[in-house]
Amino acid sequence: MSLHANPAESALCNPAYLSVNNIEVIYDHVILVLKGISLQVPQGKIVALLGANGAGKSTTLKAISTLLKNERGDITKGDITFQGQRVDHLTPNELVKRGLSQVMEGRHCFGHLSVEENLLTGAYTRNLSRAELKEALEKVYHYFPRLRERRQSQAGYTSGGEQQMCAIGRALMAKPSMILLDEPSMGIAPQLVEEIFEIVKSLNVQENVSFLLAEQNTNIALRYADFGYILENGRVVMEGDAKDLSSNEDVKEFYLGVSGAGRKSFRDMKFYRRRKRWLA
Amino acid sequence: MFYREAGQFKTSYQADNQIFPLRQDRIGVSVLLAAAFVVVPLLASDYAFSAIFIPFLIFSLAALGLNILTGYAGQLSLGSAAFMAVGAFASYNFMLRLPGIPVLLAFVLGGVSAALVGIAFGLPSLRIRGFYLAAATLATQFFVVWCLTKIQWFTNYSSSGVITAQEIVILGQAFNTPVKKYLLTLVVVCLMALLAKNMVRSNVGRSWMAVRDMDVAAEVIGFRLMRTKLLAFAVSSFYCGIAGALYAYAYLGTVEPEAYNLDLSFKILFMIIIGGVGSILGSFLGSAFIVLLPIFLNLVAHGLALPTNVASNLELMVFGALIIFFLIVEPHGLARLWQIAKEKLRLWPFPH
Amino acid sequence: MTANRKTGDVILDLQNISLSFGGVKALTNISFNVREHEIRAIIGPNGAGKSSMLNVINGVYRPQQGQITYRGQQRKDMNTYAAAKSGIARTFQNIALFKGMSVLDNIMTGRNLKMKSHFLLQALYWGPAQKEEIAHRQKVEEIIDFLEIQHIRKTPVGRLSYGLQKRVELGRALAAEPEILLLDEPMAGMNVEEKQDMSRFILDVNDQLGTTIVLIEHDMGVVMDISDRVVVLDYGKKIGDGSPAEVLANQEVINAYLGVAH
Amino acid sequence: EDQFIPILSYRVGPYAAGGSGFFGGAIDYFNLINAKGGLNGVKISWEECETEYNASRGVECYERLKKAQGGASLVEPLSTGIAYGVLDRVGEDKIPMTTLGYGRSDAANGKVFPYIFPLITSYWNQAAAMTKYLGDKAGGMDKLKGKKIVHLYHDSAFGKEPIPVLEAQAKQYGFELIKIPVAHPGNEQQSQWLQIRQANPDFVILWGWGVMNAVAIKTAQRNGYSREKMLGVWWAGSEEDAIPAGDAAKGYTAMTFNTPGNYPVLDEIRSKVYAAGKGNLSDKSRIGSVYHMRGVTAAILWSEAILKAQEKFGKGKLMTSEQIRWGFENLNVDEARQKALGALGMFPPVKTSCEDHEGSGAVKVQQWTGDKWKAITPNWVVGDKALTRAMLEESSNKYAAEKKITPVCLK
Amino acid sequence: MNFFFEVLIGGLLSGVMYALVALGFVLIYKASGVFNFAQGAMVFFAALTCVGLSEKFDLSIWLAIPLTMAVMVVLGLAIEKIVLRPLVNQPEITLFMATIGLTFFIEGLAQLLWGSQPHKLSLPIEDVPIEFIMEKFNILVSQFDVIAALICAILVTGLALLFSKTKIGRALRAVADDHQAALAVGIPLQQIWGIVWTVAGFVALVAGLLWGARNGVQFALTFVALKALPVLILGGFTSVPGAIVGGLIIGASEKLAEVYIGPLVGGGIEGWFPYVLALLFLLVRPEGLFGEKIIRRI
Ligand SMILES: Nc1ncnc2c1ncn2[C@@H]1O[C@H](COP(=O)(O)OP(=O)(O)OP(=O)(O)O)[C@@H](O)[C@H]1O
Ligand SMILES: Nc1ncnc2c1ncn2[C@@H]1O[C@H](COP(=O)(O)OP(=O)(O)OP(=O)(O)O)[C@@H](O)[C@H]1O
Ligand SMILES: [Mg+2]
Ligand SMILES: [Mg+2]
Repeated sequence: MSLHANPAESALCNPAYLSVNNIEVIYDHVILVLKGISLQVPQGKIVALLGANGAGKSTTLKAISTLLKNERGDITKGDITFQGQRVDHLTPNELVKRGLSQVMEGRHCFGHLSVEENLLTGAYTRNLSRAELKEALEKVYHYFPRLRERRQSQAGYTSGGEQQMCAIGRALMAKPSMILLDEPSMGIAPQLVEEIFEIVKSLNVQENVSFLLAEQNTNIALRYADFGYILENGRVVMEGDAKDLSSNEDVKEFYLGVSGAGRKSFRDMKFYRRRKRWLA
Repeated sequence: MFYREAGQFKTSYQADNQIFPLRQDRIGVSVLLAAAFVVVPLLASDYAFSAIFIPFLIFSLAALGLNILTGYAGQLSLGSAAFMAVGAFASYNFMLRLPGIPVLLAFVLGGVSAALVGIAFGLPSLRIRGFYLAAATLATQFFVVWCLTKIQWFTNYSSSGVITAQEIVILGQAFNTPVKKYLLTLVVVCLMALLAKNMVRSNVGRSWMAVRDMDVAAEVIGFRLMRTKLLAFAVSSFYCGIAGALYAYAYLGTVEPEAYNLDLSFKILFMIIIGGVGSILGSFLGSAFIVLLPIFLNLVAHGLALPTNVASNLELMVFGALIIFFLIVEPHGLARLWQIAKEKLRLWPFPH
Repeated sequence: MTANRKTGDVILDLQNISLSFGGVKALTNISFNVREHEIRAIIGPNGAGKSSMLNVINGVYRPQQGQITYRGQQRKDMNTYAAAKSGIARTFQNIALFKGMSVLDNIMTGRNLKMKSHFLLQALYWGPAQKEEIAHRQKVEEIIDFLEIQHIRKTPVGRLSYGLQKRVELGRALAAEPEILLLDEPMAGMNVEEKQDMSRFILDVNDQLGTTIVLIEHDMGVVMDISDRVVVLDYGKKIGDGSPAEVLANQEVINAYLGVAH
Repeated sequence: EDQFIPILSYRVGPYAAGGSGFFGGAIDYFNLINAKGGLNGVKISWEECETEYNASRGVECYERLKKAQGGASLVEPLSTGIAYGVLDRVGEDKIPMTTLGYGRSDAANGKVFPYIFPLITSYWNQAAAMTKYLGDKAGGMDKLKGKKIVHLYHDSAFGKEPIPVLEAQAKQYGFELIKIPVAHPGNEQQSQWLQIRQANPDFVILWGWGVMNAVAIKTAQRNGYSREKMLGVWWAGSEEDAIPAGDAAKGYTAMTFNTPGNYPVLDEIRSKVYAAGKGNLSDKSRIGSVYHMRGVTAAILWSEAILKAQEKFGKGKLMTSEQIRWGFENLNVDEARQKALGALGMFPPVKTSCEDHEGSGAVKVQQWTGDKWKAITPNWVVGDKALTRAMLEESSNKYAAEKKITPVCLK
Repeated sequence: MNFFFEVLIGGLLSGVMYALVALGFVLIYKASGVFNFAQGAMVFFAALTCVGLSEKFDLSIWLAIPLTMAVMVVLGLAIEKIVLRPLVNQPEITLFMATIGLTFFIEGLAQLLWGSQPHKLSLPIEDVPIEFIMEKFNILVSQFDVIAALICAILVTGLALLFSKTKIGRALRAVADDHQAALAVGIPLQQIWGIVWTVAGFVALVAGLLWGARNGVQFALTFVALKALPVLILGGFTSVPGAIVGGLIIGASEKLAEVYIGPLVGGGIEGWFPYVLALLFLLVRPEGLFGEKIIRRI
């Protein structure tokens, strides 16, 4: 189902910066997880990837950043291009050098390194002088003041949200031109969630950074995104402009939690919901 | 298409909890057991029994023991040979000092002695983890062998420090031919494998795996770390102890404490890693691999008619390279490879 | 409020709890209580000490100061095993499942305290041991059905997506049929639809089994809708405690946590 | 139709140097025999199997080869562990096993161990020979009184084996025996040598193995202990033990049951085997090295046993392993026979019987000159054989009782 | 009393030799979380190659050493490419096992190339007592050991600086914590591992030369790894200074125990004593003296 034309086409002025073409992913040689996914991220746009638990969002992101190999996953079909070049054979390090960074799901901070050291590793690919490094650090601390307070603590001992901030901050240190964000809002306090998305927006607007974000907080994701894809069971079941998506009835009901009558209280859901599945 | 579960519905949890829920597996295992108990004794040569099948079974048992500790309970140990030694020397002394004791009882007592030693050396595992523990278990290895050489009582003051296993007599039957020894070993190993399987599919097994995967969480859920870990050490050492006794009684006959050296510990560790950590089947596959591969390589090297010292070194290199190769192909061991093969068969002829 | 659910007496009472790690003060002189059968939410900004609070309640952390009264019993700190034994179960913020085990086995571990047969019997898998195993399996299957994870029953949890793992973890805690259920961000990484299910589910457990629930959650919608009382932490200090509406109106809470009004 | 001899060799691992020398020597001699037309026309065939000095691999090799090519004539694993592993089996399979200079000392009693032949010297006789030599060196056995002798040994059954003999002799001759064990593998011996330095003994018996020997020599040097006063067991008396110690080894003495030097048989091996490109050692300069010569010696004794058997059971025929066992039990390689073989004085004369499967017990003492070994006792040294005989009887009878064997000579 | 000091000093200096080997382990563990069982084999390989080159081609040892280093670089890079790269993100035990496979391979290769004969290795450092100490205090201190200790000190300082002060050091530690995340931030795992294994090869060469000069260059050099393990766990797997402190403690206490306790129990306790000592110590500090605390949090 397509609410709109392909986003890359819909924004002709923006050629696809990142493009995933009909990829199929198999874990462990037998478990087929992605069954032909195609998506585009135009330069300077924010694209949201939505879908239920286990739909394949994280897998898609890992396929792009080529981290999949190390989890015994293989791309068996299709290809991925970034800045017009095939990238599926590159190492993650080369991708970061080209400007594509990923924030992994589940934080993955370096537990034994301090928060600040964690951030510094983020700048590994950039050869920065001491002053530049400091400046970059300052910027992250500006975004996340909490991190400044905890800079000397070993990351392994910080709270869940602090680790999440640390992971995001670390990716920002690489000064990427494109960021893959896997559930950035997870475990983050509400006002900070807004802030994180503000950061995303401002990086997007001011520094022309493109984003592909997998997010469960559909509400806010669609508020900030330009385009959206909805995944289910390893397939794209719906795609289109964020605005169009958020006004779609199904999306509204199943992803935004608003049905015709507006937002319902969680307590008032008297029955388990009939799940809408686009795919049988 | 041959390997399908389609049409095999489980109508009770009991049926679903079976060791081999699939009919094909059940048939396969029955065939295998029939072969092991009937066909092999009829057909195999003495060489096959005493150089391949018996050591294979004994090593499988030891690997099973180590797998319980390392694979299921997550405590990496480099001291399995020491527990085997305890089992062997204890059985020997029970036989020697309690005349008339049934040999199987002596084995069990040997196993129990090993279990007690296991508990003693397992105590540090409450605090020490991972490779620290692994390196620390070397203390067991060296200490036990040292004791057995130092304290001559254990070897009945034999001048050369070796013990000679007494004859195995069960119910008036002397187990003195390779076939008989093989059958005895086979029965013991099958029984113990069954017990092991039962343990790992019930609460004990789950407690071990829980401790392995995340001990803090296991504690929060209500498993008692100390009990769980020590039980794992005890059961594992018991298995190793029995294997050690069989190693002396059904395999070598005359052994010195040195026979249970670090190399043997490592060998058993290889078995479980190659075979599959945390898999009963893996213990058997790994043991087969480690027992058979060198023989196979030796034969191949012979076929190539290389100069012998070149051949010997090449064998070693190929052995090492193959270990690495298998790890790369499947880090979870041969057992997982087998499982994946089965899953593929299930889908066959469709690729996914 | 649902008819058959009555908030009872205080079941768990924490007095002047202080906890610090080196220089970091995670909790400073906090007192609060939980009543039987209620849903008690803990909210607060990141690093406020919410998870530490739960860790104190079930004995993972030992507070330097303070007193815990659980069901009339006073003590300085809890012990994890004792806590589990006396009916406290929980889920964790950073998933703490047993990665190598299947979903079914993971949930079965939740019932370990209810399994009584001796390990030798288990080794024989015979008689009472087998019966027990199957009886518990039945219970666990109910939970699995409930969580809609039948299709992954035999999958090792390490292979599941984040959200599915969260569900399994809840299943494991539920399997213990606890008196108090501590939930640390159970709905992180779920979409609205899934959150609705989860809320319904928590309410049901609370309703039908009378389980007391302590819940940490960042989704204010959920917190406001389903909790009876809310405690707000900030920088290890308590800055608010009361009904959702009261807390929502508290200016300090708005400043520290909510930011833009909700 | 060849006389088959399995070779359970080890050419990798820590003891590879010894293994390749020994088995290389044996194979060289086989080739020599075959080049010269065999044993009364019967050629020798052999097959090698790598044991890695590991008991269970050794057992596998034994089992694999015992029935190969018409059946094994004899075995020799050159490894204590493997020897134990096949000890019971050779009895059942009726295949004679030689353990040249190692293994159970009490196996020399052929009534209890009919299939085991610890030829030339057992550990006990060697230990007795050591004290004899040290006594001679001190100027007579009575001069040993009040002397201090350190027994520095590999802390294993192997190293402890001579202790009963040494202790008995210490009592008898009144010297003080200080026992200092070295934990396997013995690559660090500072503490032992500090103890030795403090005790300042008159002699140090080095009952070592593998790397332990070179380290002992080196550490002796750094602690200023004279290498001349060190006397090694034959496992500590090869080039492989002295060379790695470098200059420190100069003057070091050790036991051997081969007199170092060149012999016609070695020349023959050079000219008939190596010249034909059939030599087993990749490095020709190792011909005549301690291990190589020991391998040649072993092969000579094996073929002598086969010849002896042929004498009784039919010249030029293929011998069964039981017949060869008889040959081993009735060996008589005296000097005349050695001379005929081109090996006069290369090893002590060997004469076996049912009661004495060892057949000699004589050894020599050699000294490292810096690049080679040189014999320093002109005659073969024999220790107190009465003592060792008594111990041997006692120990083997205990074994027989334990195993419920009635000691009896096989025919 | 003199004797006590002699034993103590001898022990401390032996400990330095152990530390030298332990250092190679620490290096690789700290940088990749791999417990490199092949370190002993690498020591053997390096020493044998060096001696083999110099004997076969009649080179001076000073020429053979850089040549050997080149070989070690090739070896290190090959290990990274063939063994480690495909095993990124695998459980520790798998990587550990792979290094055991590597051990067999390297041992076979070394003996295939250079034969199984032991060799002597003479470094221009004499292994004799330092005279003036001998005269003045009647305590025996080997000149060789002192120089070895110096070399070890230099290595330790260098490596400690590398880890704590440089960007690479930080990256190494990051890799040890989490392979996937390290890749995600753009740390080039391949290069890093190549570097680390090369440096470990260098450390192995140094250890091989010093140990080879003491023991002769022979297969038994692989056993020095067994001496290094207790040092490693006592000092902490992840600490460079820990290796040296652990070495000193193990060396000294092992010698003192052998001399003073050994005779009471029949001696030969050096085989297990260090392990038991380390074990007892671990009961107090489960991550060794200076090891990084194992983070166990939920
Ligand atoms: N390493 C793996 N091996 C096997 N299967 C896997 C593996 N990782 C993920 N899967 C499976 O792939 C599917 C997609 O997982 P993925 O993590 O991409 O989902 P997701 O959309 O990110 O879900 P969530 O919202 O819960 O994070 C799931 O069904 C999961 O079970
Ligand atoms: N084991 C520990 N060692 C050191 N510091 C700790 C430890 N546990 C928690 N802390 C610190 O205590 C503070 C409170 O942490 P806690 O995990 O309780 O926060 P939280 O309220 O759960 O935050 P979040 O919403 O981000 O999960 C944090 O600053 C954290 O860094
Ligand atoms: Mg995901
Ligand atoms: Mg938290």
